[in-house]
This record gives sequence, structure tokens and C-alpha cells, in this order.
Amino acid sequence: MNFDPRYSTRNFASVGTRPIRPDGVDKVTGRARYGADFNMAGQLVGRVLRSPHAHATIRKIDTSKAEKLPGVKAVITAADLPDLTDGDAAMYDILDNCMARTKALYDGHAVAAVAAVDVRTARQALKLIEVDYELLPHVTDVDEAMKHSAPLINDAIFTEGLEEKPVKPSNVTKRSQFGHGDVHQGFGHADFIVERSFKTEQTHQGYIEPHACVASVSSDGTADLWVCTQGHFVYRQHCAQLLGMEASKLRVTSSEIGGGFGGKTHVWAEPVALALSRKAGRPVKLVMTRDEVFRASGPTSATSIDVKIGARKDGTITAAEATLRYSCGPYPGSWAEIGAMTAFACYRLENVKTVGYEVLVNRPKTAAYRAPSAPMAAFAVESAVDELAKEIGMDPVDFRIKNAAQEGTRSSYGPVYGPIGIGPTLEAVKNHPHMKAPLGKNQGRGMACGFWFNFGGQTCTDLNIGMDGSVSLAVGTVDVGGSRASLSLVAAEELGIAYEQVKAIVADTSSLGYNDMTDGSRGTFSSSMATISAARNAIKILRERAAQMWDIAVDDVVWEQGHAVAKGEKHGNLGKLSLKEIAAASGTTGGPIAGHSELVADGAGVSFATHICDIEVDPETGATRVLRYTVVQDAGKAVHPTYVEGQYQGGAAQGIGWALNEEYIYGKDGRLQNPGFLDYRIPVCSDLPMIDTQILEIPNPNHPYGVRGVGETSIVPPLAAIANAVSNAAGVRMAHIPMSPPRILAAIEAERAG
Amino acid sequence: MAGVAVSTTINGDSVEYLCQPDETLLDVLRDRLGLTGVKEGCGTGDCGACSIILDDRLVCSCLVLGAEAEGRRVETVEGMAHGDSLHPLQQKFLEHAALQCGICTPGFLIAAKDLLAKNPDPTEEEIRFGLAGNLCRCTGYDKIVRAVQDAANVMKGA
Amino acid sequence: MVEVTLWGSLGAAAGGKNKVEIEAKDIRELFRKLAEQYPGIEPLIDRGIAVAIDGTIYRDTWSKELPKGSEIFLLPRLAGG
Amino acid sequence: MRYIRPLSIEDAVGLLAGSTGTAAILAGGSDLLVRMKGGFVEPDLIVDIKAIEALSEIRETADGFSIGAAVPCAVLGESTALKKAWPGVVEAAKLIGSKQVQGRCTITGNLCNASPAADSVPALVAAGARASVVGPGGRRTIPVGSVPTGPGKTSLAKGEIIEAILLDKRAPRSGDAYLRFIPRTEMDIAVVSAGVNLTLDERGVVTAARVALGAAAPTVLLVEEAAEAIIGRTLDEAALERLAKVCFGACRPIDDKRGTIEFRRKVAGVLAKRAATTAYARAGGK
Repeated sequence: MNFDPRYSTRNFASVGTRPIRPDGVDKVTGRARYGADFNMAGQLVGRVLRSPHAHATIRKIDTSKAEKLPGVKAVITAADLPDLTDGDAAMYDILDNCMARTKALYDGHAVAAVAAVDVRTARQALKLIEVDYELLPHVTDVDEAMKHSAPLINDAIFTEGLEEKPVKPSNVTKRSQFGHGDVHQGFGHADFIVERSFKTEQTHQGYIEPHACVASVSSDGTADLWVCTQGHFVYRQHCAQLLGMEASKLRVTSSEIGGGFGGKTHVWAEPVALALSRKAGRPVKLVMTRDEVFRASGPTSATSIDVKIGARKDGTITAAEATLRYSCGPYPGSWAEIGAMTAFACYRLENVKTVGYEVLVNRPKTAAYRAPSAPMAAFAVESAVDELAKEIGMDPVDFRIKNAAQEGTRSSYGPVYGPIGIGPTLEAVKNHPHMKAPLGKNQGRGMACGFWFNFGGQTCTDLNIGMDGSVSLAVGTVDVGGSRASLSLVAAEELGIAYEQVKAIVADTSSLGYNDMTDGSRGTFSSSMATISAARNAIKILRERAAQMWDIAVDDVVWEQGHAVAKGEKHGNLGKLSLKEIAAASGTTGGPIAGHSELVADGAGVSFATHICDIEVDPETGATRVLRYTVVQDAGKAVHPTYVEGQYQGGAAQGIGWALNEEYIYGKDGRLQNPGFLDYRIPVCSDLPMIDTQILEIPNPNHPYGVRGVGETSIVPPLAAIANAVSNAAGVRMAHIPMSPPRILAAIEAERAG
Repeated sequence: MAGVAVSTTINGDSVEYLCQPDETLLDVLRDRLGLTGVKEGCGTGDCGACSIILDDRLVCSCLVLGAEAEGRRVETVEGMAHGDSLHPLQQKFLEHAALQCGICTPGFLIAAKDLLAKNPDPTEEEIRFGLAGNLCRCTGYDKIVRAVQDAANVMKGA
Repeated sequence: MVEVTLWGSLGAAAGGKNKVEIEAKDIRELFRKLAEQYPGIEPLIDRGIAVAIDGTIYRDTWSKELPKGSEIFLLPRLAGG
Repeated sequence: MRYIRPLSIEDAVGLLAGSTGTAAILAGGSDLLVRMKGGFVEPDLIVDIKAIEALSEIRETADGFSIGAAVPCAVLGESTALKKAWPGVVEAAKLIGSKQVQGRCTITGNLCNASPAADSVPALVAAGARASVVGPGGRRTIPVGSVPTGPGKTSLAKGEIIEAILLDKRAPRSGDAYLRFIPRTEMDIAVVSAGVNLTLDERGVVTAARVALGAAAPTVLLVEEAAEAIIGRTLDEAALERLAKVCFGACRPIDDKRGTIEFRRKVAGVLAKRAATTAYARAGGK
């Protein structure tokens, strides 16, 4: 494949317009089918029994009474999901998370499951399963878990990344370090130093659609899985490996997905549903309750972060240092590592050092959540940056502009940047009318920056041209927020036809080659690259067919604005052939016309954003109100600007929720106290103002149209932007997220007391 | 457990069904009648995804028993469009991209329909408080509020 | 010969080194030789490592050439949301 | 399990009194169905009282108002007369849950659910509301404050149903108000709350007052000392400060996922102050 992904300037016809999405009508009429909206003949109801204990050895599970209950068709435990992971530690952890093997590691950990004829029977059956637990001491707080006295969650884990191999097991699974220069020397040159410790509580992605799937395993060894997922090809790999199946015999169809944000990137209930179906010999539908979603799926890390930044009087940062501790749940992860990489990514630093510690706790397995790990690090760093600017007496925007990374800067995580957008977003913020909006009593303005890497990855796309000239685009990246619209625009752009002539779908795993999941803001970036490549391959065939129709050499045919054009004087009277005309003749010129593409979309462009927000604080109650909010972010190239704005607004809203009210609250018993939307408080409509957006377009050199991922970065700055606004409104520096009213009121009272 | 026989009207059509006494109207609509446009996000009345209109009153169908629908009128998202012409709210949701994943959309459409029926000219604040029982995790609500404002203008002119 | 910088927890796996010199024309050869010379890195390569060549991060294109004098960083392979 | 929809209050009482297993009354269902969904209750009998005509009405009587047990909170907000007489009670009822929940939930259900954080209860207690109870032994009228006896517990005997909540006719120059603290703007359970009801003389001096606090103790607190702090005063700054201080001291809250003891005590005082100010203005005070 000779696809050239390099950016070149061009005038766009379709890309950059705002048409209605192809899946829209089905979604406003209720016809779109999500995870729980699919049924099969003879389908059973699956239900999972979960540990009520934070940490316990499973001595014995007696399922005999449940099995005898009329209507129960299968009961499974870990014994029905034997370990087939063959030394793949990460897969083993996923398996153990799907069904606890020897120990229950958190409140909500699955220990058994049933399939029955109806919900009532399934629920009754769960009550009849007897689990003999031996309770173990537990730890849920990240700092507590690091102490030597903390209960050990896995005694086979020794800290990785230390120069000397440790002799004792630890809840700290890994240490990682990034940076360059000499921070000690750098702090020596500083006139001002800010040093502070921060904490952030655990949050959940909070997608409105609970995990849901329908699994059907046939006696011939083939199987179908209908599931809401961010990556059906990844789910197929996981499930096939965990159940000992050949991947090609498991066909996974991704339903419409009701939100994921990273929470639907690895399997939870799907292997369980397949195992139940295999045992029962009937299809099984398994839908999590909201309580299960909170207790057993999703959450991001809770963190504890120390930051130290020094600067000269003139505002130059001389050194920056951070130590970041991130909870991983009971299985190793690389969450602090990402936090350590992103923490200072916005700045040009001579001396920088970050150290991350991955920490096991008795909480659900940490999953990715939109720019995972970056918001917490940005909260700590951007809070300290604001404080430092204040100490120096500089405007916080000017201070950041002075220290912003630019093309050629060595990033804090190592590589040197290409063209990037942090400077332009800061300049745009400086000149934004929001910065001049008047503020009243108890109101404050804050701003903050954020960074995310963005990913590419394996991608496969088919583009088929029908005999009527309409185009079917089959992609393998799940559409989480409008990508079928943007990819249709890209196909239309490349082929030179109207958007309405293209219909994009997400193909199942048996219809298309492997695709990585929709994560890391890669959906539109990667699949647009593959779509461009597939379209170019189709154009090559279209030119060949036109050449046949004209009976001239293919080299004399070029593709212009949806038409084959014979070039050169000698073909002057041939005119043009439209895509439609060539398609109509395809039956006699060599058969169907299609373009295929398989590629690794590497070279994703990094992304930066700067946010501004105004907050009012009620000094008597600690209540906050978000008055104004503005997002400025680099998109590279906005393919469908309305959905780019939507990503900016959605990320900001999630960040606002995280900053102000969302948190996992554990009791002393290690049980989650708020597993529901009543007390896990995601923002409601009346909590938010309109969220203003400004899209900057600094082309990514590694994409033909300059596209960068846009999905994640917008959740990075809000925590800090709001903390800075609260600080300016109430005169207190909030170092603990969420800044719930009790925390803000306590801080105000402490400040009053001196 | 003996089933309860229910005669009701759903989206203008007479419907009869048998349900269990403890079965929610949400489960009846989705599992017995195939109206899966009504979504379950929580089952406890905290997310609004299962919103329906029951005798001109906006309710969460997860907090209504199937048996309670006897003799009443139920409206769901499936009944909003007339033939192939979408309700102005549906059209405006599409035009404004007021949905990303779309799972909350049916609930929002029904809640917005109820809101505009009772208050045809709402302020932004009235829209925001009127729709506060419906959670959306994707959009930050901005485009939803704009779509409702735009639909209200269209419906006033109609 | 290219100079490769090891970051994060990779340095510890190469016996505490932060920079190594390797003769390699592309990422595939780089990984093979790294695994031969520093067996501690092999399981990490299996788990997934990203390579930054002059600032651009490559996760899966093992055929990517390493131009002479280019700046090469090995980074952990990350998760996204 | 059986679901029955009786047509008269006598039939409902008979069903409940005669039931052998656990029986539940279904009005709005916004608490009952959540508890059934969570597996916390599995009633053998559900008695849906919404087909009993008298229970679905708000009646204006010579003595005041009678709000039927099956009247959804949304309907309270649609009654102009009730809203004019008892704006605090109505605003409390309209704070419960979402629009969707208000289309179903009832103030009687809110009272009988016996949550310390119930929104309508402090407003009703401040208003001096009474509950008309029907049971196998006949009818009786009791103060609403005596219905909840602890979290999830009521003083009602087996077979007893509250048929209506009774509110007095308003004396001239009276006003009430209810405020609660929640972290979001909607959808939350009160972290702490305050209902204030007062009557003024012609000079704007408070002649009668009732102050009730919610989520401040196992059951709603009627703080008599708080009323005393403002009676005989024109609700000047000093009276308000005294009111806040008394409420702070009267609270016996707990630390839980929704708030801390410290926070609840402080904010109880702040809310009492603010609710009193609103009630005062509604009563015509300046």
C-alpha cells in the first residue's frame, strides 16, 4: 500500500460543512438499537452475583440450590471460565475481573452468574447461591495503600521500575519517571517557588447506557455477540481468548453505543454471557443495572499528587517537579505513568522531573476515562501555575504564554514537538471577549490549559460503489458521537461527490478486517485516513473503468470533482464521465467497484486546549454556580465542526461535574455508598450555562487533511480552570477535587479563622 | 403470580397486554410491546431516559407499574413523528446535533414535548430546569437547549 | 547507529540506562536488537511500546525507518478513553 | 404478589387490614418502586389508591385545604389558591425529584416514606399541617410531625391510611417559605433544609412563627426556640443571626455521603435565615 498520509493544503468542498448525521433519524424516532434493544428467540436472562465485601478469600461457592430452582438453565463460577490466558498477565487480570477466582477484590466483584427464563427467577437464583467468604483487611485510599502497614492486595506483586529489585511485595506495582535537565539546580535559580499537595477523588465515566449484550453460542462452536462497546474487534479478541474460541467463529456486532468515554474499552460481562450461553445452550441477554455499572465497571483513578514549580521574577519557569500516585483498582495499570507524562506537557521547561506510582486498592479495576490520567495531573499543575503567577504578580495568561511549549520544544515526556497549538489557544483566550465580561460579588474567573497525546492505530475500511453511483462506507471504528457523519464527509470529499450519496455504517467483525477500538480520540483521525485511502483505491479503479469505456490509456484519465476526465489535447472531445455513469457501466467493465484500505494510522497529532470559566461561590454555604464557560482547542482540521463543538462541550461538562460534585464515596466497610445517579451527581441541565467554543485549526502534518483527534482534550483543563476560578471568587485555594460545597465551606471557614 | 390484564392506549392505538403485578411499565413497553425507544438508564427515576407522557403528565416509566396503565393514555417517542414527517423537536435535535450517542434523546424529546405543551415560550432557564430530570453525558446540554429553543420558535409560528 | 532514549520504567529494565546505542534501520530491528541486548525489555516490548521518531509517536508501524541522526524515544504504550 | 385498585377508602383499609403478608400502599410509587427494584421490599399485596376519587382532589374548605393522598406534587403547583395561601408548602412539594417524579409523587407518600431528608415535611410541619388518618378503627386527625417516628418508620398502625393532608386557612399577613441545600441545582436529596411559617402584625412584628429543619435529625425538627428568636421582632439583622444560631445549636445531624455534621449545622442556620426572610416578605413585611 502506497498511501501517503502527509498533509497538503487544499480547498475543501464537503469537509468543514455541517450536514445531518446518517444515523440521526433512527435516534430521534427511537428506532436505533442499543445494547439492550436486541432480542433472540429462546433468549434467557443473565444475572451476576457480586461480592458485598471489599476484600475476601472465596473459600467455597455452593450453587446446587440455585441450579435446582425451576427456570434456571445455567449457573457459572470461575470454574466455567478456566484460565486460558497462557501467561498474558493483562488478559488474566481481565478474566479475574470478569469472574473472581480465589479472592473477591472489591465491593461489586463478580463471583457467580446465572441464566434463567426470566428476571424474577434469575434474581431468586442469585439469592440461593451460597458463597463462603473469609474476610480480609481492605484498603481503598491511595495514600493509605502505599503505607507499609497497608493490607497487601496481591502478594505476588513487586514494584517494577526500581533500580534495585525489591525483596518484599507491595501495593505499588510500578514506578516510572520522566523529565530532563536538573530540577535541583533549576529550583536554585528560582525567585519564587510554589509547592503544594493535591487530591482527586475517583469518578465514573457515567455513560447513560449500562453495559449490555446478547450472547449466543451454538453447539457447532460458532457464536454471535451483540454488544455495546467502543471496540467490537477488541471484544472479539478478548472473548475468543478467554473462552478458547477461534476469533473467526465469534461474530461480534456493535450495537449503537449509549456513551463509553473509555468505559467500554474492555470486557466485563461479555465473557460471562458467552459462558452462560454455552452452558445453557440458549442465547443469553445480560444487562447491568446502574448499581452494577457503578460498583463493578469503569472508574478512573483516585489520585494524590505533589507539585513544585519555581520561576524567576521575569516569569520564566526554572524547574518543575511532580510526584503522582494513581489508584489502579486491584490490578496493575499504567495510570500514574500517563499522568507523569502529561503533567507538564504544555510547557517549555529546561528542568523537569515527574515520578508516577501505580497503586493497588480494593476498588473496581480502573478503566480509561477520556484523556485518562491527564485531568488530575493538569489540576495539580495548573493550580500551582496560577498560584505562582499570582506570587510573581503576572497575569496568569501572560505567564503561561511566556512558558508555553512550541514547535521544537522538548516535551516533558521526551520527544520534541512538531507544530502545536498551545500558544495559539492561549493567544485566543487572551483576546476572547469572555476575558472582558464583568464579574460581580463573590464571582471569580479562572483559566487553565490541557494536553492529550491522541492515538491512531490499526484500521480497516471498505468503500463500495453501487451500480446507481451511491457509496456504502463500512468502517470498523465504533461511532461514539457522530463519526459516521464525518467519515461520510471525508468519502464525499475524496470522491468529489455529494455527502448525501454516501452512507456510512459500522461493520461487524466478520465483515471487515481488524480495527482497534474507538479510544484515544482516534475514531475520526484513523478511519478518515483509511477512508481517504480506500477512496483513492476506488478512484484508481474508476479511472481504469473510464479508460475502458473511452478505450484510452488509464494514465490519460484523471479524477476531478467526482468525474473521470480525459486529459490532453488528443482526447479533447471525450468530455467527462461521472462516478454515476462509470458505476452504471461497471457490470460490463469488470464488475463491482470498491476501494479497500488497511493501515496503521500512526502519527496522531498532539492536542492542546485552554479553557476559561467564571464561577460564583456562596460564601455562606460553599455552593458554586458556573456562570460562563469557554473552550478553545486545536482540532487540526474540523471535519464536521458541529460535532467537534459537541466534543468540546461534552468534555467540559464532564470536567465540570468532576471538579464540583462527582466522587466515589466508600464507607469504612469498603463498600461503595453512592452507586446511583441520585448520589453520584453528574451535572444536570440547570447546573450548566451555554458552553462557548472556539475551534483552532493547526494542521497535523501526518494526516492528509490535517486532522487531529478532538474527543478527549476537552476534559483536561476544567478541574484546574474551576479551581482557579473558585480561588479567585472565594479567596481559597482548593486542593481537593471535587470541590463540593462542604469542602469549599470548610476551606472558607479555615481561611476566616486564619 | 397471576398476571394482570391491562387495556390501555399507546401512541393513540388501543393495546391490551398481560403483565406481572410488580412489572414496571418500562419493562412492559420494552419487553412485551417492543417499544425499545423507551430507554433504561437507571431504573430508579434518576436519569429520565425512560420518560413517557401518561395522561398529559410527564413521568418516568420505570416508576410506574404496567398494571397502572389500565384505561390511560401513554405517549412514547415512537409516537412523536406523523407518518414520515418528524416532530419539530425531532427535526431541530437533528439540525442542532443535540445528540451524540443518542441514548438520552428519546427521553429528552418527550420531556421537551411536555415542557413546550405547558410553556410554549420558555426562557433558557425554564428549559434548563424543565429538562433537569433528564441526564445527558455527551453534549453538555448546550445544543439540546438550543434545539428546544429553536423548536419552540417553529411551533409558535405553526 | 541510532541513539535511543528510554523513558518511564523502561530504563530500569535496561539495567538503569537511560540511553542506549543500537544499529537498526527500522523499528522492528530496533526492538529485536534491544531484546537481544537487554532481555529485561523483551516482556515490555510484548506488552507494547511506542516509539517517537523526531517527535511523532508510532505505536504499530514497525516498518517505520529510523533516519540517521533522528531522535528516538521509547515510550510506554498508552490507553485512551 | 397481588395488585389491587380499590374504589373506596373503606375497601383499601379492609384490604390492608386483612392482608397476611407485607402490604404496600401505592400512590405515586416514586419510593416504593425504587425499593422494589433494589430488592429491599417484596410486597405480597400492592394497594393502588389512585382510583379512589376523593383521594385525588385538592379541596378548599371552610377551614382551609384538604390535599388528597393521591394528588401528585405537580398538581399542587397548578392550584392557584393553594399556591397563594401556602407558597412554602407548594415550593417544597415542587422540589421533590424531577418533573417526571413530581408527576407521580405525593406529599403524603413523602411523609410516610419517613426519610429525615423529605422535602415537603419540614414545610408541612412549619405550616402546622395535620394528617387525616383512616383505619379499621375509624378516622383521626394527627399533626404531620407525629407521623414519622424515625428513618423509614411511622406511627401508623396496620390497616391505616392517610387520606389527606389538612392545611389551615391563612390568617392575614402570613407567609411561609422552604429552602433546602443541594449540591446540584436539581435532582438531589436535601443535605439539610428549613421551613419557616410566620404571621405578622400591622407593624411588621412577628406574632407567630414555626421553624422546622429537615435532614438535621432522625425526624423533622420543630425548633421552638428558633420561633421564639423571631417572635416579637421585625426580623432585623440581630433576630436573623439569633435564629441562625439557635438552628445551628438545635441540629443533631449525622455525617454521611451527602454532608458532614459541621456543614449541616452551619447551613441549617443559613437556610433558616434565608427562608425566614422570604416568608417575612411573603407576609407583607418590609
